Amino acid sequence: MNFDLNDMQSMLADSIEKYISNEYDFESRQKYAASKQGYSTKVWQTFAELGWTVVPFSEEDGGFDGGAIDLMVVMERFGRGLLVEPYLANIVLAGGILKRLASTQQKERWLYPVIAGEKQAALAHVEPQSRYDLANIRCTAEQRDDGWLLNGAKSYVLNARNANVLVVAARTSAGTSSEQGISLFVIDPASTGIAITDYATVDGHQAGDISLLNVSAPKDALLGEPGNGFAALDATIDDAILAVCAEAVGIMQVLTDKTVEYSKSRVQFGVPIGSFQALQHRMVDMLTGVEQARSLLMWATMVNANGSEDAKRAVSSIKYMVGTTGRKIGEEAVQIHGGMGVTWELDVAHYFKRLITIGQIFGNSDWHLDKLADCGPARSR
Amino acid sequence: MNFDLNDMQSMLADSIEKYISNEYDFESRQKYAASKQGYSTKVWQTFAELGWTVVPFSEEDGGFDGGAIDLMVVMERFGRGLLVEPYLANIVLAGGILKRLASTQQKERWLYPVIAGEKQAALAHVEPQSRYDLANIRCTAEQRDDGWLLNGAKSYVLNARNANVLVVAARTSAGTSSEQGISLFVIDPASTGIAITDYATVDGHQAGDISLLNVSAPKDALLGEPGNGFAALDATIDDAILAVCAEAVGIMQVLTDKTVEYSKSRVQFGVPIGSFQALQHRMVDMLTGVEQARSLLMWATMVNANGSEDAKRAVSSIKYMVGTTGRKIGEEAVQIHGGMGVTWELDVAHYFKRLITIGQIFGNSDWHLDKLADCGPARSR
Amino acid sequence: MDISFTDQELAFRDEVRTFFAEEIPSALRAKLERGIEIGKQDQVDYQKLLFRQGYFAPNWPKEYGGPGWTTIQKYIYASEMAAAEAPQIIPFGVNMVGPVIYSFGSEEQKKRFLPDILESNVWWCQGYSEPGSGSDLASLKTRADLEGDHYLINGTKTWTTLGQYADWIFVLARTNTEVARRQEGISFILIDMSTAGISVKPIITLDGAHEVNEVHFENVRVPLENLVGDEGKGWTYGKVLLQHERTNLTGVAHSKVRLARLRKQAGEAIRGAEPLRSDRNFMRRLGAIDVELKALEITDLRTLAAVASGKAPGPESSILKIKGTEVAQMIDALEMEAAGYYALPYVPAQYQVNFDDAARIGYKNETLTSLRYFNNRKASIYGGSNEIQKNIVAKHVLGL
Amino acid sequence: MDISFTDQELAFRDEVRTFFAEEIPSALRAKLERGIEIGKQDQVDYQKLLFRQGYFAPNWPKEYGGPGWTTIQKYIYASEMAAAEAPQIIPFGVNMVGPVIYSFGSEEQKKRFLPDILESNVWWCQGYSEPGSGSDLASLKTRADLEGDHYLINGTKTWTTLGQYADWIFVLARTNTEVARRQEGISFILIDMSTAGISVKPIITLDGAHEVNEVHFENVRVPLENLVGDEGKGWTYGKVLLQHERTNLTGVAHSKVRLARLRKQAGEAIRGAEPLRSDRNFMRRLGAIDVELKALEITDLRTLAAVASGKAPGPESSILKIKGTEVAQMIDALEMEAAGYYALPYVPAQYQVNFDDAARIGYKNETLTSLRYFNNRKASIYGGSNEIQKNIVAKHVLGL
Repeated sequence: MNFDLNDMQSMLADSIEKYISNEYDFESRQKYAASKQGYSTKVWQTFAELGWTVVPFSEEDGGFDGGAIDLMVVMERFGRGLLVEPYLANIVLAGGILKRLASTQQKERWLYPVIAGEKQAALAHVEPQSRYDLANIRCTAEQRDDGWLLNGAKSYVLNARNANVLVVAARTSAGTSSEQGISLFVIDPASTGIAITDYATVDGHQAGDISLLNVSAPKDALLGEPGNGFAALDATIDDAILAVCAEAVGIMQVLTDKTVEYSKSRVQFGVPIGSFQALQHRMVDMLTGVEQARSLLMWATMVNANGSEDAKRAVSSIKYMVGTTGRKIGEEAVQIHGGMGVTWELDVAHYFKRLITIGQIFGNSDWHLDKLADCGPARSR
Repeated sequence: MNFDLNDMQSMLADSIEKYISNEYDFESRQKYAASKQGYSTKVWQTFAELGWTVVPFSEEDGGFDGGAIDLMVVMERFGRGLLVEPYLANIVLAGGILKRLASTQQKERWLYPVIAGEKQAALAHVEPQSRYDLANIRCTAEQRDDGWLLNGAKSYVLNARNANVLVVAARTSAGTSSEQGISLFVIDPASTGIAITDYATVDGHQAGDISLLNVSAPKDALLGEPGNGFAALDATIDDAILAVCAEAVGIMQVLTDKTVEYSKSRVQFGVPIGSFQALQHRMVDMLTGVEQARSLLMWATMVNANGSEDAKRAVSSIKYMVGTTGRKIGEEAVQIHGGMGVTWELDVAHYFKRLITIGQIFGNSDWHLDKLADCGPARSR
Repeated sequence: MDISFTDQELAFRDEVRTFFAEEIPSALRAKLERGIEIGKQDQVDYQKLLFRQGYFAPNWPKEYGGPGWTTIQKYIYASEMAAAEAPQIIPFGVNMVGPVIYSFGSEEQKKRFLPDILESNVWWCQGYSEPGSGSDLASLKTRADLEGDHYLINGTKTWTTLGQYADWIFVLARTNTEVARRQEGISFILIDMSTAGISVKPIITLDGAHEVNEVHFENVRVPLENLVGDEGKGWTYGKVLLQHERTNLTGVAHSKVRLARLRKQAGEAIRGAEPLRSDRNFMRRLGAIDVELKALEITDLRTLAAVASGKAPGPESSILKIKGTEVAQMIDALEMEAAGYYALPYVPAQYQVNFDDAARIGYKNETLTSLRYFNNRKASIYGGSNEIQKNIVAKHVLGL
Repeated sequence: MDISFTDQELAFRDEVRTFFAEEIPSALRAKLERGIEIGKQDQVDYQKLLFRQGYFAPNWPKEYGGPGWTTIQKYIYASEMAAAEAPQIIPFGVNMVGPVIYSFGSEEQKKRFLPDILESNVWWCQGYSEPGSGSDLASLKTRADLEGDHYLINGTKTWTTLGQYADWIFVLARTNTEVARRQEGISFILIDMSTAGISVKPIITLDGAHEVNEVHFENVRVPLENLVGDEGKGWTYGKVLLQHERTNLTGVAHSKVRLARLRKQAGEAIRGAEPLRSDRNFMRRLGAIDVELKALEITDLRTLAAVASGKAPGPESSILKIKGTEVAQMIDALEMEAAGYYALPYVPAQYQVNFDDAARIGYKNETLTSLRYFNNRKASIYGGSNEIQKNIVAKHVLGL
């Protein structure tokens, strides 16, 4: 039993930390977030060059067989640096579907350019009515002689603005909320019939709503077998939950550290506010929250990587904790920073917004606590 | 709009406060609680003499038309004094059923002696399997030529030990959990077939489990019409909830006051612990909790007295708050009293136990929050 | 014990209710419904409308133009305004500097300033907090040095709400630095914002809004006649002003409207989704907030009844501030959660005039929910943070 | 990163698990299952059984009779003991005074006291807290005045757990009152409980239990040879002792057993009632506690792994104590709520030997749930209250 990173993970962590510390300060982040694309192409190229984009892929796919823990290492550092680059959209979401379902040919055409940083990808699975239910998909794909005809609407498609590879979940059979009959397609967002309304998001990222009106796609747009796409979608979203939770833990750590530091320097009534016992105890609660969340993240990541029967429970556990403890830590960080904490100027506010956003996506705390209420007891340690 | 007591209520409050302060100190309370009966006959006689037992009854029943607010005044003072006398069992529970359903003859035989303090009464409505569901009644009453035959089991019958008037809820028709088919009977606990296992309760009160095996009761044991008893039972329990919540608010007030006082005198590290800011803020939260609970109690009592359509919502609201805020205040009081707070010797521990008990009876906070989730918005102010 | 209003009070309530239902111009109403930010002109026009109705200065004594309402009437008025979701009055003139001027100002100052405040001809802002002062207001550093017939003002004020619109500012500044207590030597001074040496710098809050500002004073010359009351007594006057700021702290009426709207919305199948009402967790949280809110409403009324019967509002009002902001922030979070993914798009343009409604993202104002949540984190910070309020209660109510 | 045990560790776990499954006498097991209080003789017999197995003093160095286990083995052992719901070891001898004696005592003291501790021949209790000292242990007032060849002890110790059974007590007492710091002049002294002048007064806790006592010393003569280590260094020794007390603070293994039992029980139709499992609120609260508990388990393991790799357990262990007691108290409350009305009867006789099981009130040990809830409020108070723990973390971890 050990909780240390292995050598490769340590190197990966160091290289990201160094990069952020040398090249990705808060001002750069704000500049990238405000840019037309919403991130820096140059930074993204560097990610690809440094090999960070291949982390969760198999050797076969050109990756280094990086497992769930490697991804956790990456995402936690991204959280600490508050990066806006579309790693989640490209690598975890679209990449997660493609690596699971795409044929060799499809991978060569769609996945590898994404990993190489040459193409930008997005996954469209949320729908206006679906809320957090992954199986609630109304978008349809009808089979035609020459391929597929897609119709429907998608919401909150991360990286929609930049995507030239669009992975779409659509229903090829069965009713609205069934896990059966869901298929995944990869299509060109420039296809006729696709309209994208893109927008910035409150956390400085970007996304878009997409409507598909009689969009034609060739036969080989289908990923995997028709009607059997749900398992891949579900597994991909579980990966994404663990990824954003790792990011969240990084953010919670930063918010706690910054709050403690601030409380030491901020003087009120002639003394640093960190000398007030009521605030001290609350900062201890923040620290406790971070440590608990980090522990649960490690467990959930390991359990998920092992394919344990506790995997689902683990994913919902950490997401619930990030949604509750995370929000609490974010709110406390802002509160203890006082007036400064609610200004755009201070990084704390932006860490807070990203943390709240993470709580809100892929199922909020209520959603996951409900899943936990249905779980049996944990089996494994 | 005013939140003051009227003259009669003020007099009532004063007389109870004076009585408790002169005659009912904590040592007496402990002595009464530990006695065979579990209360003081002498004290109970005084209650009757001073007219406190007639408060919630109509003039017709020998009362002074005291309304819900009068009862609130009484119960809050009883809470502050931590009284163990069986007012709830006699006057609110058994008395509540009898005043609603009994005929003049039945009242003369059963109710008036109870109000006069000559007889002791109990209401048996909880069953081993019923938890908080009032309609979940399996105890049966079969009609015979010469009366009724009762069979079943009852739990947590307050004052079972002393009762010589036993009001029993039983099913005369329909299924297990229906509101239809419930009837109320008044029977002599000395009847053949009745076995009572009585016990002290953790809060220093007393109750009992009762089994009824082929218990014969005369025709006039039935209160009101057969099968239509639920409404009276439900209304009586609502009254009881308001009564124990008033008691709880009195207790919360005492616990907060005592904690604040203790924190001023208890010295640690050379200063009173009340000078520690973390404790100060928590005691402010306690005070806030008491004020909020008192407000809600006033509202619930008034709304209930007016027969407003918000009555059910109001009852569940205050019970939920007593179950949550009340527990929090109790736990904080004990925690801030430190080691002393967990000793039998200190009154604080006994206030705490009564407060927790109140949270646990007639539906806990989960139960009532669920009822609130089903309610529409409040209509009245 | 009686929770109902008298017949006269009910009649008054109906009058106010009718006013807000019928007299708010439809253009303004439309903006409010779409969540569109109210500009300066809209606000001034609205306040003038209230003035014409005699509704603008409820707290002012009759002799200065107030309506002479009872405490209960003032409560009813504020509740109805919030329940109608009408804009709030900008308080800096009418509720803050106005009372200081009529209480402590000279006859000349009263004549000069009060009518324009009543008629919303002059927009006032507040020069109170300073960078670094936070909840420790007495640590203020802005100086007003006497130079002949004027003061020379140097320093910086911050969190100046809507200062970008202001014609005048009232400022607490040090006229004497050699004092025993920090609260001494502070004076209350009125300054024309167009005076040379004043610059206003926007502060953007985390939701991207421009509500507050930093105001810099560099050798700003202010005539001595703009001093209110006695030199060095500004702290005392300022406390009166703060007390006015602390009235109506709970925001109960507004929270009730929001919760009722959320409850209604939870019953609707928005975009064809299953109504949120079927999510019992959501409904239970809503129910739990409702309990706190109802209790707060009555706590507020109890304080009100005490004031109406002649008692001064004590430090207990700090409890109202704490609980009121806590409840409002719980509602913020619940609204955001109700919106799900639609809370996340950041499209401020949607809430500006002339935005094409067909292009709107989200149902109604869903994308405002997270912005409101973020913005309103300030509620537990400003006006004396909730921590400061707890200190006040601990000291002055509990005697700790 | 790897959460699993090695094969050797798993083999050790199986060995320990088998021991607890098979070797606990059935009479003792039956008492445990019925919630019957374990008396002195049961406890001594059980500890002797552990001793014979080599399981009694995991923390002791091999030279004094410890098993030489690794940190991980100690963790496994403690977890398995808790998971089997076996009685806990009474720590005052083996885990508290023992380490002080073998670390700081004379050779003669080691020979005289250690074997009897290992074999549970002598029952020790702790003379540490005093009335009024609370979390401020250094304020202790008990005096040990030098009189020729003995100390004269005067004072009162309190919260002396199971002192009613004790043969010996270890005491912190002042041997010098003229010191600069309150932590100086305190000595660590061993006292035979049968010495004249000692009286033990029960303290009954709010659940009616007699676990703790007040111990009075009136001119108690103690030979000088009973001083451990140097005079005046008792505070330092006492801190070592406290550190031992602070290991295994989370009680994770025990909490896991309880939560699993509660989950199982929630699926059963007890007394024909609808299973509690259908109450989603209950299941959600259970789920939420499970999340905290799982996180705590891993936090505990992370600390353990750090210790195993040679790092000293730092003030972070205060976090384990805080969170461990919070989680345990949440489970206490949930168990009580699961029992509904049946949590309320107070029938301590049910949990004494020879009670007629047919006359029992409540299913299994339901009526113990509220007593456990009440009793365990102490968990956040003793051993350094959670407030003190937070002070420690604030100072030593956060540097505040």
